Amino acid sequence: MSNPLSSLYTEIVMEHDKRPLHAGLREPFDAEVHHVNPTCGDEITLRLRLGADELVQDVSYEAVGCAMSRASASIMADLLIGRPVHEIQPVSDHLEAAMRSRGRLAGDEELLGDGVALLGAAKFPARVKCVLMPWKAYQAALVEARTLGA
Amino acid sequence: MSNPLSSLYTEIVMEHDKRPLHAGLREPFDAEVHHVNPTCGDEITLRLRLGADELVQDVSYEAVGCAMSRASASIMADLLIGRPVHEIQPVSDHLEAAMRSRGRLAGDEELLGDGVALLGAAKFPARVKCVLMPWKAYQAALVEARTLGA
Amino acid sequence: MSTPRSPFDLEAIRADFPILERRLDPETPLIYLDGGATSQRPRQVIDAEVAFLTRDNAAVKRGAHRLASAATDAYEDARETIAAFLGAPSPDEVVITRSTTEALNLVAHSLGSGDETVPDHLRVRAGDEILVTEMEHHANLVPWQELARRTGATLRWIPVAEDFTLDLTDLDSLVTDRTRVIALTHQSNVLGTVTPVERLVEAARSVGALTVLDMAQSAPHMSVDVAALGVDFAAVSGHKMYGPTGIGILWGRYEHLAAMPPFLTGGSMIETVHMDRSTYAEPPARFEAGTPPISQAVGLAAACDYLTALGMDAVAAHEQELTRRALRGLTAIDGVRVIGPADGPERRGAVSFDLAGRHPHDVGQVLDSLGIEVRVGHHCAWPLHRRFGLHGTTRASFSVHTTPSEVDALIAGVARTIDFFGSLS
Amino acid sequence: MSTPRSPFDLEAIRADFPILERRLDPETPLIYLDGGATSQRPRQVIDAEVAFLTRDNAAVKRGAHRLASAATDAYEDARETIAAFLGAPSPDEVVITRSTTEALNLVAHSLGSGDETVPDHLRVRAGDEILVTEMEHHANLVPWQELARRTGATLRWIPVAEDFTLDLTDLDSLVTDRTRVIALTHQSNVLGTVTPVERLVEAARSVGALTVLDMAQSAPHMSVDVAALGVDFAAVSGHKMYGPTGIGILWGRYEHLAAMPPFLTGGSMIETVHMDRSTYAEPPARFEAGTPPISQAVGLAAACDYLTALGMDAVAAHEQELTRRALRGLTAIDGVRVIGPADGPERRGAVSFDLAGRHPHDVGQVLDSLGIEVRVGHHCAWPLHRRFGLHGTTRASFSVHTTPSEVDALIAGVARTIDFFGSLS
Ligand SMILES: Cc1ncc(COP(=O)(O)O)c(C=O)c1O
Ligand SMILES: Cc1ncc(COP(=O)(O)O)c(C=O)c1O
Repeated sequence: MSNPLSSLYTEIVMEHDKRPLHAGLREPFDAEVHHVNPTCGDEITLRLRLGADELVQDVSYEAVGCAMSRASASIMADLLIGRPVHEIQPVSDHLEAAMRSRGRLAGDEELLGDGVALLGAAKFPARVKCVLMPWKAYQAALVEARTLGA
Repeated sequence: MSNPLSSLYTEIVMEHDKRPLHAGLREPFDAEVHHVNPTCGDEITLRLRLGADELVQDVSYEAVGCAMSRASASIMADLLIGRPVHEIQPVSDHLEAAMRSRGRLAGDEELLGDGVALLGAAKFPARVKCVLMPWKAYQAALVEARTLGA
Repeated sequence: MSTPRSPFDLEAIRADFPILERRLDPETPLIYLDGGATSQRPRQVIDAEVAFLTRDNAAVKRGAHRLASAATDAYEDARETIAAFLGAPSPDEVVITRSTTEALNLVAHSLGSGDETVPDHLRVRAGDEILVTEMEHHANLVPWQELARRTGATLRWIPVAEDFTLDLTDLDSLVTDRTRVIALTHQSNVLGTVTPVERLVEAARSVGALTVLDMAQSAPHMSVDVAALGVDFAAVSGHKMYGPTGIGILWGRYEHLAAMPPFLTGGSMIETVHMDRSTYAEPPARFEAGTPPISQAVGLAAACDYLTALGMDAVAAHEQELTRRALRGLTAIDGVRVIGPADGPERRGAVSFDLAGRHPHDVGQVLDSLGIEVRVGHHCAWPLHRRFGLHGTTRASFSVHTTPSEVDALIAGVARTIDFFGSLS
Repeated sequence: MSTPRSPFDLEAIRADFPILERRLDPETPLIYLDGGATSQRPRQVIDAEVAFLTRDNAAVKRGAHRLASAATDAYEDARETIAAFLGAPSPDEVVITRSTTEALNLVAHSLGSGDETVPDHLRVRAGDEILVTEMEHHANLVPWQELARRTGATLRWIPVAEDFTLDLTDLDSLVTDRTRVIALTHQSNVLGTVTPVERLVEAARSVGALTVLDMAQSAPHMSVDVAALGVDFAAVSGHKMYGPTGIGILWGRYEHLAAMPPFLTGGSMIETVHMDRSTYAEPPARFEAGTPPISQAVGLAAACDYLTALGMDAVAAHEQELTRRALRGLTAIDGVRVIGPADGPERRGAVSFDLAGRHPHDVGQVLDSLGIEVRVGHHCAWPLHRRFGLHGTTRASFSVHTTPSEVDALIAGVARTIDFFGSLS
């Protein structure tokens, strides 16, 4: 098996794929979004619950997708829950930048935690979308929650 | 001026272009048709009058077009008038075959009369239509006259 | 038992396709098993287009100069070659479009033009029914959904049976006096199933409905004859039959085309134009608005010539043999579920499969690392996948240049994929 | 006074165009003055397409394998290059179509979809007005006639004045509260007139109408910037700007595209598909149904790069100089009537003329015998010709590879044509 492949399907990715954290749809929630990747048919339904001072109280989800996208959802949920929104933005920005860098930008483990394990996908343009899809869903849910809360 | 050009604009063609025979629209007529060449905007309105035993009593026309198409209309009208339809068909068929032969089929002067002067156009695919347009109009008028007469 | 020698000189054929020399990385030669998405081009097709461009290129049908005549001849000769390849009785029945997709949209839009001067059998109106199948590519489904929406007609569909063929049990109730159109694929791009066209043509005729056949996947792989098939319209794409992208064909019976209103409008499809009104040219010009894909027509004709020289029956036999080999190898692997009929005469070369629920993206990724290029996902046939409870499949499709050992590599690759993910969990 | 040295290395440019070495017959070199109909292709464009086909060819946006990624990158990179060339603020505003004709049909059909969920300003309905001009190419006239017919809207037009420019005298009454769309050409393909786009954009904005600009003849000949022009939509054709046939571009403001229903439907433009309904992707994908012209996009990007390297201002200056030379020479000939404005900044390079009532076919024939390839007829602008009492004209159009001596040959050729027919009568 060639090297880039094992950089993609790392142990951490496979572990999250198999035993995804925080999976399932839970109540209560402030916003729910449904995203589809029309090319591959992957789907994610994501619910966001915000507390006082925009603290993420819960992120729950149901995801149909490849190992990369399922692992990404699991790692994301674990990163988000219990943190204030303003702390999350830099993480999200950094992940997106690293994913779109075609492997030129090394990931910052402080920011990304387990998320660095996803960066192998940055060298596979077709897979970048898979990793970013849960994050897009979170961003959309945040916009919606804020609109409803306003 | 190169040779093929003078084979196209023969003296006979230029003469018919300048002083077209039987031109103008006359009464009485059995059928009138209007044909357009959409590529160049050329037009012909043609009237046909048939007598007993399908004798062509009159062909009258108004043509907008290049020298080749105007000469063709003039020569055609002169060939048709006073002859029975069944005698004309071989002339028409022969002209079309010669025109579409790219110059490989020599024209039969017995059949075509002045029409042989048009055959230079057979070597210019874009001009074949110009020469055949009046004939197509005659054929359409004949179909119409027969339908009305029936 | 010795396998019969292929009438194909596979080595010579492979030498015609420059891209096959490419390596994906220094260690990985290309095994292209995605001809179902788009085919590769033989040198003959590329050369024909380049020769045209460097010698005869000009606008067609509009010019009187020699270059324009040469270009027009090349374009119209291409139409004749394509007509002959498809079995069209006349080149005037061959409309050059952008793709299968545009060809099918053309028919759907023209039938729904709302023009009241058009004969009834060429109009779809409120209350009418359009019948499709559950195995259609989106290109032969969504335009009919849109036609139904615009006109108030009803869309119905023939279901797919468990054995991956059309389920014709209820055909008699699906085809009614209100059915105006039956649109179906000739060969499923997912299942490899060849549909019973004759049976459906018969059903359509019995109620005066039109038949529209999507031949995007059949024309490159078997001998086709639109006249013999008895359909009213048929569509193909250049890029799936070794020709260029940017060109497709709509074939239609002349008497239909002659009575149908245009779809795209503009230059070259008109008879006369005034500021407030226009009249339209005869077919096929009526349906070819604007400057057509000229060099692409020349390229597609070269592709037809290439296939004709190989012989479509030989092409079909070669690909049937590969399909059989793939089915045999894949079904022998534990965890592989082939989504398509078992081997048989109506079973052709698109071999799609599910791998123990493993997401096709992941399967494709491992195969790609081995140089094996297959397609993953729903292959623009989402309802068909839903029918079988799947989000997607992995599909291998075969071409004239595919070798038995490439098929063996696929089989071995699938086995390794299972091992790979097994070892990780 | 010495003429300023052209910044163009004309000899080097000519060497880029293989077809210019062609001879029409052993004695007659090619003088191609028909770039207005279709341009020739530089080696760089042909090579880019061939390189793509022999290295990266695959279906775009659908595959996960490396070849598909390479093809998708090439396709999307091409979109970026084209966007930059046209001054589009974002590549997402660039829809890859089949041609200018299809791009304009797309807008006309989408505005007339009848979909009631679409915002009012993007819908044309009964009672609304569509404004065009009397100098439009059929491609920017007939689709609007058809839209008017389908919807019950009224088509109105800005007349052309005796001096061959738009007659804006009655503009205030032509643009009304009911005007939904103003569609106009940027540069007339017959007259060479450049239209006052800013003035019309202003008029459109004052009543909330959309502007649709046909840039088929401007984009290859001057620096264009869709954002600066202030229009809402713009269309170009690849084959008129040294790129391939089979590809065109629709540029549209993103907020419009995002609110508009699709035109062609099928694969790659969907979000989800069920048997009975579908939802659609975001622009530009929403408007790119089916397999797009992939290698043609690569070729068109190469054409943009080629023009950018020459510099569009230098291209414009070169062609202005040729136009001036042609106008000077032709107007000096007795019996020549130029159909187009006198020299000036808003007068560009299509030089059409009437030759003492002599049919343009005959004029073109004599010029062709001299190797001079010009276009004859109504140039798909029939109403414009009727306006000036003409059935057709002879048109010379200039390209980056046209030389002053080729223009001189045209002038001499026209003089000889007069002599030729004079000697025969
Ligand atoms: C001004 C103008 N608009 C539109 C078109 C149509 O372009 P196409 O035939 O490439 O669609 C042309 C060229 O024929 C043109 O000159
Ligand atoms: C069965 C079938 N129909 C239609 C199409 C659409 O073809 P195109 O994308 O060339 O328009 C395809 C290919 O994608 C196909 O496989």
